[in-house]
Amino acid sequence: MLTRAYQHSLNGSSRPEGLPLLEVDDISLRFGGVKALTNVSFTVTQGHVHAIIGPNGAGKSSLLNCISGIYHPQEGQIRLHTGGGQDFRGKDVQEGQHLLTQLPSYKVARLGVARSFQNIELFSHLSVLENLMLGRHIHMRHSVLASMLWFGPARKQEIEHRHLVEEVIDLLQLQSYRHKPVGALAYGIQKRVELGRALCIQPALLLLDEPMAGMNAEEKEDMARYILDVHELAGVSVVLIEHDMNVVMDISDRVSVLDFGKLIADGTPDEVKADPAVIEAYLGSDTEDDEVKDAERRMQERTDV
Amino acid sequence: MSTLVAVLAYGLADGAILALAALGFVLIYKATSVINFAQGEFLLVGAYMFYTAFVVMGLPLLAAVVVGVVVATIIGVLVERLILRPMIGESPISIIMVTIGLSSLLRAVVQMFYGTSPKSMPKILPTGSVNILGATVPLNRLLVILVAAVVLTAFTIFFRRSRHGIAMRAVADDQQAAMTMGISVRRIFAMAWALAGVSALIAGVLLADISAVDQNLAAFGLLVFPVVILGGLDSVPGTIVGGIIIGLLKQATASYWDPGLATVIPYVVLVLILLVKPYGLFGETRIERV
Amino acid sequence: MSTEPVPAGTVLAGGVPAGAGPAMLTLNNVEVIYDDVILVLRGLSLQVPEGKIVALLGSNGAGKSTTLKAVSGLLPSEHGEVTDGSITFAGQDITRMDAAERVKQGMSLCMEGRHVFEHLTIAENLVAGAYTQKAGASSAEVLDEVYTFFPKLADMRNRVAGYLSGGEQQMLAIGRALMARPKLLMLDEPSLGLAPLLVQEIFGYIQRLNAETGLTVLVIEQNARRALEVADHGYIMEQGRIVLEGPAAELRENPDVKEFYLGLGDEGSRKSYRDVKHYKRRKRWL
Amino acid sequence: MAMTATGVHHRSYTSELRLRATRAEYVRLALMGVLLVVVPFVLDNYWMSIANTILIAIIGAVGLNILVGYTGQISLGQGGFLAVGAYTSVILSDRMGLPTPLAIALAVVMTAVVGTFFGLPGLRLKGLYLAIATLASQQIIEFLIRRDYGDFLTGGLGYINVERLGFLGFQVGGRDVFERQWYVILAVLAVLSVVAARNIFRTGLGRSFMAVRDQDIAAEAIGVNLTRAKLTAFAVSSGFVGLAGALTAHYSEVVSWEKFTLEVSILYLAMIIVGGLGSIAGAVYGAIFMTLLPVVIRNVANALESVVPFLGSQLPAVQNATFGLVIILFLIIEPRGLNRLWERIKEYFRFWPFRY
Amino acid sequence: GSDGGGGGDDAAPIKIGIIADLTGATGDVGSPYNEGMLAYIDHINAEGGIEGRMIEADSNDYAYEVPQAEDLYRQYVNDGVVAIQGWGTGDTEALSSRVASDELPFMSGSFAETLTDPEEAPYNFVVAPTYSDQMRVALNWINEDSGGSGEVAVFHNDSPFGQAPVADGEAWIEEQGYDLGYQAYPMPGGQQNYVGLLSQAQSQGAKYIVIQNVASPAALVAKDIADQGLDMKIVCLNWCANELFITTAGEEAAEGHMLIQPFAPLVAEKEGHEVINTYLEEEGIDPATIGTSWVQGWYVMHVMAEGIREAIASGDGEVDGPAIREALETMGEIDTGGVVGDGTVEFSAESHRGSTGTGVYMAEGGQMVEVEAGATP
Ligand SMILES: Nc1ncnc2c1ncn2[C@@H]1O[C@H](COP(=O)(O)OP(=O)(O)OP(=O)(O)O)[C@@H](O)[C@H]1O
Ligand SMILES: Nc1ncnc2c1ncn2[C@@H]1O[C@H](COP(=O)(O)OP(=O)(O)OP(=O)(O)O)[C@@H](O)[C@H]1O
Ligand SMILES: CC(C)C[C@H](N)C(=O)O
Ligand SMILES: [Mg+2]
Ligand SMILES: [Mg+2]
Repeated sequence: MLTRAYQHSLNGSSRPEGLPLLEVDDISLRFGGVKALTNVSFTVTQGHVHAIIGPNGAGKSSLLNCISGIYHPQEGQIRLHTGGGQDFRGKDVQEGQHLLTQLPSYKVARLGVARSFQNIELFSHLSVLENLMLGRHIHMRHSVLASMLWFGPARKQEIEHRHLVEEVIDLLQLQSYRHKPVGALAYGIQKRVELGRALCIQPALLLLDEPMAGMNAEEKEDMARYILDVHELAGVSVVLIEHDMNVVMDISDRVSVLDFGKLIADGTPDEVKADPAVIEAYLGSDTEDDEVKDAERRMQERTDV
Repeated sequence: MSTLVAVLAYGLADGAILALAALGFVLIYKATSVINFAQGEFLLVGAYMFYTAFVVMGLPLLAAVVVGVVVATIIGVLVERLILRPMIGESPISIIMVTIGLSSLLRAVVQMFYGTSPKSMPKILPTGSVNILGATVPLNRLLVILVAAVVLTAFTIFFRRSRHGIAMRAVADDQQAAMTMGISVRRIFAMAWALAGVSALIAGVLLADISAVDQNLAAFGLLVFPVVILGGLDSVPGTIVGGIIIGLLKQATASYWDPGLATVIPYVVLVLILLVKPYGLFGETRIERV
Repeated sequence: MSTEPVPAGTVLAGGVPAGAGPAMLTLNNVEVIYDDVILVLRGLSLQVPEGKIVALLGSNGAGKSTTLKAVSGLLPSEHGEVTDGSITFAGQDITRMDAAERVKQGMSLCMEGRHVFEHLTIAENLVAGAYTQKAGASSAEVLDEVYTFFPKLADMRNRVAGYLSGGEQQMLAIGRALMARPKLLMLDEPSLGLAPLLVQEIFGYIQRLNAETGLTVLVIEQNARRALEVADHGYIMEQGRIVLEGPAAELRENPDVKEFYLGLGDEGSRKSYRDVKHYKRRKRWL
Repeated sequence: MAMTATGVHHRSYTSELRLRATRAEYVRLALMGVLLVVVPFVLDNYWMSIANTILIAIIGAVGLNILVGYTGQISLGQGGFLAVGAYTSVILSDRMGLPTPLAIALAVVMTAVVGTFFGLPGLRLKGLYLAIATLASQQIIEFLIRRDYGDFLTGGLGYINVERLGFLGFQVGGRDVFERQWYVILAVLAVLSVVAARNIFRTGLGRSFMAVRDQDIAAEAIGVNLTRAKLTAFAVSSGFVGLAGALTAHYSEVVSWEKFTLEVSILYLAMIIVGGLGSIAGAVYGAIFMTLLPVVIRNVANALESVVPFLGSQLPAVQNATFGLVIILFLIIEPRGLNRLWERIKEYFRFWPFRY
Repeated sequence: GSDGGGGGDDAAPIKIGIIADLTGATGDVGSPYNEGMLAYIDHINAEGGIEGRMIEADSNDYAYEVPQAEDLYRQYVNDGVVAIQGWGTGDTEALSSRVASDELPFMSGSFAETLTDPEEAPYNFVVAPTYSDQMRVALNWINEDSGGSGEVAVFHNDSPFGQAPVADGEAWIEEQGYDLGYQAYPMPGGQQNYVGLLSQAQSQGAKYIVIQNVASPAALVAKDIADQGLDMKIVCLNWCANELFITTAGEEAAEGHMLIQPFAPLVAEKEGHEVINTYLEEEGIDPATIGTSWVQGWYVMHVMAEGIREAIASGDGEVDGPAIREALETMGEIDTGGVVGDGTVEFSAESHRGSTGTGVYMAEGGQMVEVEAGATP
C-alpha cells in the first residue's frame, strides 16, 4: 500500500489483512530455575496492533526476545507466515512459513521482524541518519572491494536507500536531527529514532517494547500518533508492550496478558480489561483508568443481576 | 619421582607469586574496572623499593618491610589520584593505554635510578634445602608458598567479611549509584590501588629473593594475564587457582617437554580456556539484557 | 488561578511554601553547567519542607534529574558543576559537600533509570544500600521492611540484579534507597516502567512512610496525575527554571497543567489517543 | 564527523555524501597534497627514511583502527599480523620467485585469512577478554616465527635477507635514491589506503562495523550478521596490516621476528589511541606522532647532552619515560586523541569569539 | 646531505658509527664493550689519530631493539660514516644486506658463523673465533675431561644468537668420532629458575652443560645446580664466560665451571694488555673494575682501526667502505698481543673469520684462571 506522497511502502509483509501473521505456539523459556515463560500461545493477525501487558517480570520482554531470536525458548514454536498476497512491488508472493525459534536474531530480522528495545539500544556514536541507514542493512549488499572503491555500486546504493530513509525521517519528523549523534539527543527523540530504525527495515512485523515509558502526557500523545501513523498509513502490524492502560486500550486491536510467564488472558481490549484475573494481577482495583473502572462496574452489575 | 617433586615445589612457588601479583590486578579490576598493564612494573618497583630500604639504606628487615609497604601504598594511591582518576568514565581501551604508558614510565624510572644490571641482595629466606622423596627442594621455595598462602588467605577473608567487599563490587558496577549509597568512590579506588601496590610488593620481594633484583621482574608481570583470564578477571579465588595452574603448567612443560615452549604454553591454555569458558573458570559473566 | 507563569523569584522570596513546616532542603538560585559549556539550571530555587511530599514536574530535558544530581552531589562525576547559588540541607550548606558525606547527612536518591548493581544479588544490592548504617539490628529491620513491601524482592533475594526485568529492577532501586534510612528521600521517576498496580502501591507506600515516619520526599514524575495526588506541593520546571508552583490541589486544577501534564481536555475528561490527530504544540512557558 | 559547518546546504544526496564540502576543507586537502610532494625535496636521506617509516605506520595504523576504533574489537596482535604479511610476501617473492607486487597482494590476502582465523575467539569473547586473547595470539605467532619449526620460514638462518625491490623492469636504486624512490611508492600506497578506509566508513559495510561496536545485540536485531561483520572487520583490518608488514619487509630488506614483538603491537595501539579511536585521520596523526616522538626525543637529548649529560647516558630510559609520560598526559588531557584536539581547535575558531 | 665517502679530504676526521646496547637485554656485557671501544678511540686519538686523522665515533644505545638499530644505522649512513660497529646477532643480521649494498664494513659482537662467509655477508667481519669454533673447543675439552664418553647438554638462548653453534657442535662430535651424547635445550628468557631444564638434562644423564647465553641466565643455572646439589659442570661460551658470571652466581656456585673466552681478560696478563693498563693508569681507572667485555670492545675496535690505517696507507688517501674492506682482506695478520685467540687476527677475501683460537678458563676462587691459551678446534 502506497500512501501519502511516499514512494516506498514501509510494510514488508505481503500477507493480506486478517490472516494470521505470527503464531506463538506453546513456548516455554527458562533461565536456570527461573521460568520466564510457560506454555504461552497466541496469534498475531496481519494488520493488527497487538498489545502485550502484564505485571513486571511477567515475561513480556522475554517473549519479544523469543520472537526476535535473541532468546531461544526450550519448548514450543514461533512461526512467521509470509506471502499469500502481493508485495510492495505488486508481485504475487507464495505463501510460506518460517520457524523463528530456530533462527539467530539477524536471520529473523531478515524476514522483516523489526523491533525497539525497552532501554533504548541505539548506536550511540552514530548520527540519526547513520542509525536509520543501518535499518536498511538487510536490503543492501556489502562488498568489501566496492566499499573501498566508493565510486560505482557503493555510492549508487547509498543514494538509492537514502530515499526511503528520508521518507522515514519525514514521517517521524526527525529532519532537524539528521546529523546529530543520537547519544546526545533527548530521550523522547531517541525513542523516535529507534522506531525509525525499525521502520527502515520495511518490517513485516514491528515489535515495540514500552515505547512510551518515561514520557509525559504530551509526548505520549505524540508517540501514540506516530505508531498509529505507521500502522494506519503504512499498514504495518505491530506488537506492543506498554504499561499505560489508556494507551493500550485506545490503540490496540487485541491484547494478550501475561502473569508469571503464563498467558492469563487474550482478547479484545474490552474483554481483557473486564477480566477479573487481569484486574487482580495487573490493573489493581483502584486503577487510574476511568474506562477500566467503568468496565468493572458493569461487570459487577452483571454478576449482581 | 624426584622430578615430579621438583616440578611441584618450583611450580607451586612460581604459582604462588603469580597469584599474589594477580591478586592486585584483580582487586583493581574489581573495584575500578581498570585493566592494569603496569602490574608487572608494580612488582618491579616494589622489589626495588625494598632493595633500597634493605640494602642501600641498610635498614633492618622488619623496618625495610614497613618502609616498602608504606611506599607501595603511597605509590598506589598516587597513581590512582594522578593518573586514573582523571580517566574515570573514559573508554576501557583508553584506560588500558594509560596503564601501558604507566608501565613504560615506571620501568624507565627504575632504570634511570638503578641501571640495568642486577642488584645483589642478601637472601631473606633461608637458603638451605630439604630432601623430599628423593628430590632436593630448596627451603626458600617452600617458604614462598607458605608466605603467599598466608597473605592470600588474609586478603580473601578481608573481602568476605567486610562490607568493603560489597562496596568494591558496587563501585565497579555503577559508580554513580554507589555514590548515592554513601560509598566514597575515591576511597574505594585508593584502597584498591594501595592494596594492589602492597600485594605486588610482597610478590616482588619474594620473587627477587628466589631470583634477582633486576628488570626481568617486570616481564614476569605479563604472565599475570593468563592467570587472571584463567581464573576470571574479577575473581579472587580465581587468581589462586589460575596462579597455581599456570605455575605448575610452566614448570611441567619445562621439565618434561620444551622449556622454550613453557613461555607460550600459558597463552595457548588461555586461548583454549576462553574458547570453552569465555569468562574464565570463575569470572563473572558480563550481563547483557535488552 | 492565573495561567500567567509566575516568575520564580518573586514567589520564593517569601521563603517556605504556604502552610509548610521548616524547610529541610532549600535550593537558592542554583545554576548548573555541564562540560563548562552546557547551561542546564538557570537560577533554580525550590524548597522541600520537612515532613512533606513535594513533586517536581516538567517535560523531558527540563533539568529535573540535574536538579536531583546537584542536590546529591553527583554532578562532578558527569563533568557538571554548580556554578552559582546554594543548596542547604537541614540547615547546613551542602553546595560543595562530597556525595558520600551527603548520604551520611541523611539524604538518599533513587536515580532515574534504576542503576542497580548488575553483578550483585538483590540481597547484596540492599546491603550496599545500608553502607552508611552501622551494621546491626536496625539494618536488619529495614531490610525486613523492604522485603515486606516488595515481597517479590524477598522471593528473588539471591538472583543477580542484572537479569531482573525492568520493573523488578525499579523495585530494587527504590528498596535500596530506603535502606539508608534517609530523612529526605529523592525519587527520580519511580514509576518508570512499572505496572499500574505497582505504581499505585508505590505511591501508597510513599504516602504511608510520609505519614507514619514523617519522611520527607521529593519526587520527580512524568505521571503527573499520580504525583499531584500524593504530593502536598508541586513545582513545574521548564528549561532550568521553576515556572509554576503551588499546593498540589491547586496545580491539579490549573488549566495548563491539565492540558499539558494530565492530558485532559477542557472539560476534564481524557481524550482517546486514537483521536489525537496532530502532533502536539508545546506550551511555551517562557 | 558529526559537525557540519554552518552555512553548507546540500542540494543533492550526492553532494552531501562527499567527504569534503567547505572551501576550508578543500584548501586543507590541497595543502596536504603539496606537503606530500614537497617532502622529498627538502628532507635529507635520514629524515626521508623516517618519512617512509611513517607512511608504512599509517597503513598499519589505519588497518588497526578499523578493527579497534571502528569495530570495537581490541587487538594486541598487530605485531603478529605484520609478521604474517612480511614473511608471506618475502617467501613468495624471493623464494618462490613471484613478481613482488603479486607477492605483496597475496600477502595481503594471506594476512586477511590469518587475521580472520585469529578473530574467531572474538566471536565469543568481548572487550577485555578479547584484548587478552589477542595478546595470546601475539605471543603464539611471535613464538612460532622465532622458533621456526622445521626451518620452514628462514631456513635455519633466523632471518631472511630480502632482495632490493623491483617490479615491471623498475628497480629501486642505491643509497642516493633509495629513500626517495621508496617514498613515492609508499606515499601512493598510503594515500590509497587512507582513501579506501574512509570509503568503507561511508558505506553500509563500515556502518555495520560501527553498529557492532556500539550495541551488538541491537545490531543483530536489525539484521547484521555478527559473525560475518566481526570476521570481515578482522579480515579487512588484517589486510591493511598485512600490506604494512609486506612493505616493512621489502623496505627494510630483512625479515626477522624481532621486528614483530608485543612492543610493536603496543606501539600501534598507542598510535590509534593517541591519534583518536574510530577516526581515519586520527590513525594518520597517531602514526606520525608516535613515530616521530622517539626520534625527536633523541635529537633533543643529543642537542642537550652537553648541558644535561644525563639525557645522553640514559637515552633509552629517557625515551621510554617520555613515551609513557606523553601517553599518560595525552590521554588525561584529551582522551579522544589528536583528532579530537584538532576538531576542538577548529570549533574554537569557528565560534570565536563566542564561548558557547 | 653528505652521503659520500666522508674521507675525501685529508684533515677531516674519520667517522665511525657505533650501535651499542647499554641498557637493553644484553646491556650487562654491552655496556663495558662499548666503553672499551670508546676508550680505544680515545687512546688512538691521543696518539695523534690514524696516520694523522682523528676518529670520530658516534655511539648510541639501541637497547637491543632491532628497529632502533635500523633507525641508528640510517642516521649513521646519512652522516657519512665509513664503517660501523654493531652489537647483537639480531641487528647484525637485520642490517647485513643493507651494509652490503651501502658498502660499509660492519663488525659486531655477534660471532655467528654465517657472518664469516663473504658470499653471504660481504661487508661483515667477525674478529673472534665464531660461536661454532668456541663450541668445538668446548667439546674437545669435554671429550678429554670426561675420559672419552659422556653426555653433553647445550643450553642456549632461544634466538639466532643462541642457536648459532648448536648444529655445528653436533656435526663436530660426529666428525671427530667422539663418544658424546648431545642434546640442545633452548633457554627461555626471563625465568626465575632453570630447574625444568636441569631435570631434563639430568634425565639425559648429562654431566656437562654448555651454555650459549649471557651471564645472568648462566649464573642462574649455576645457582640451581648448587641449590639442587647436582653433579654437573658448566662450560660457558663467550658471553657468559666472564667475571659477571662468577659474581652473579656467587663465588661458591661458580666454582669449578669452565669458561671459553676468546679475549683474554686483564687477569691473564698478556702482552697486549700493557697498552690497556697504561691507558687506564693515565685515566686513573682501577683495572679491577675492567671486565672481559671491555677488553673485547677495545680489541675489536683495534682491528677495525688497523684496517683503516691500512686503507689510508695503501690507498690514495680515499678512505671509504670498499677501501677498508679491501685493506682488511689483504693486509694479512693483525697483531693483538696475545689477547685475541692465538694472538693474531687475519681476514681474506674468501673468509671473514678473523681467528679460530680461544682461551679456556676455569672459575676458581672467584677469578678466571687460565687453563689453556689459544686453543683451536
Ligand atoms: N537473560 C536472563 N537471565 C536470567 N533471567 C532472566 C533473563 N531475562 C529475563 N529473566 C527473568 O525473566 C523474568 C521475565 O523478565 P522480562 O524482562 O521478560 O519481564 P517483563 O515482563 O518485560 O517485565 P517489565 O515490565 O518489568 O519489563 C524476570 O523475572 C527476569 O528476571
Ligand atoms: N552529563 C551531561 N552532560 C551534558 N549535558 C547533560 C548531561 N546531563 C544532562 N544534560 C542535559 O541537560 C538537560 C537536562 O537534563 P535532565 O536529565 O536534567 O532532564 P530531565 O528534566 O530529568 O529530563 P527527563 O524527563 O528526560 O529525565 C538536557 O538537555 C540534557 O541534554
Ligand atoms: C650478548 C649477546 C647476547 C649479544 C651478542 N653480541 C649476540 O650475538 O647477539
Ligand atoms: Mg520488559
Ligand atoms: Mg530525568
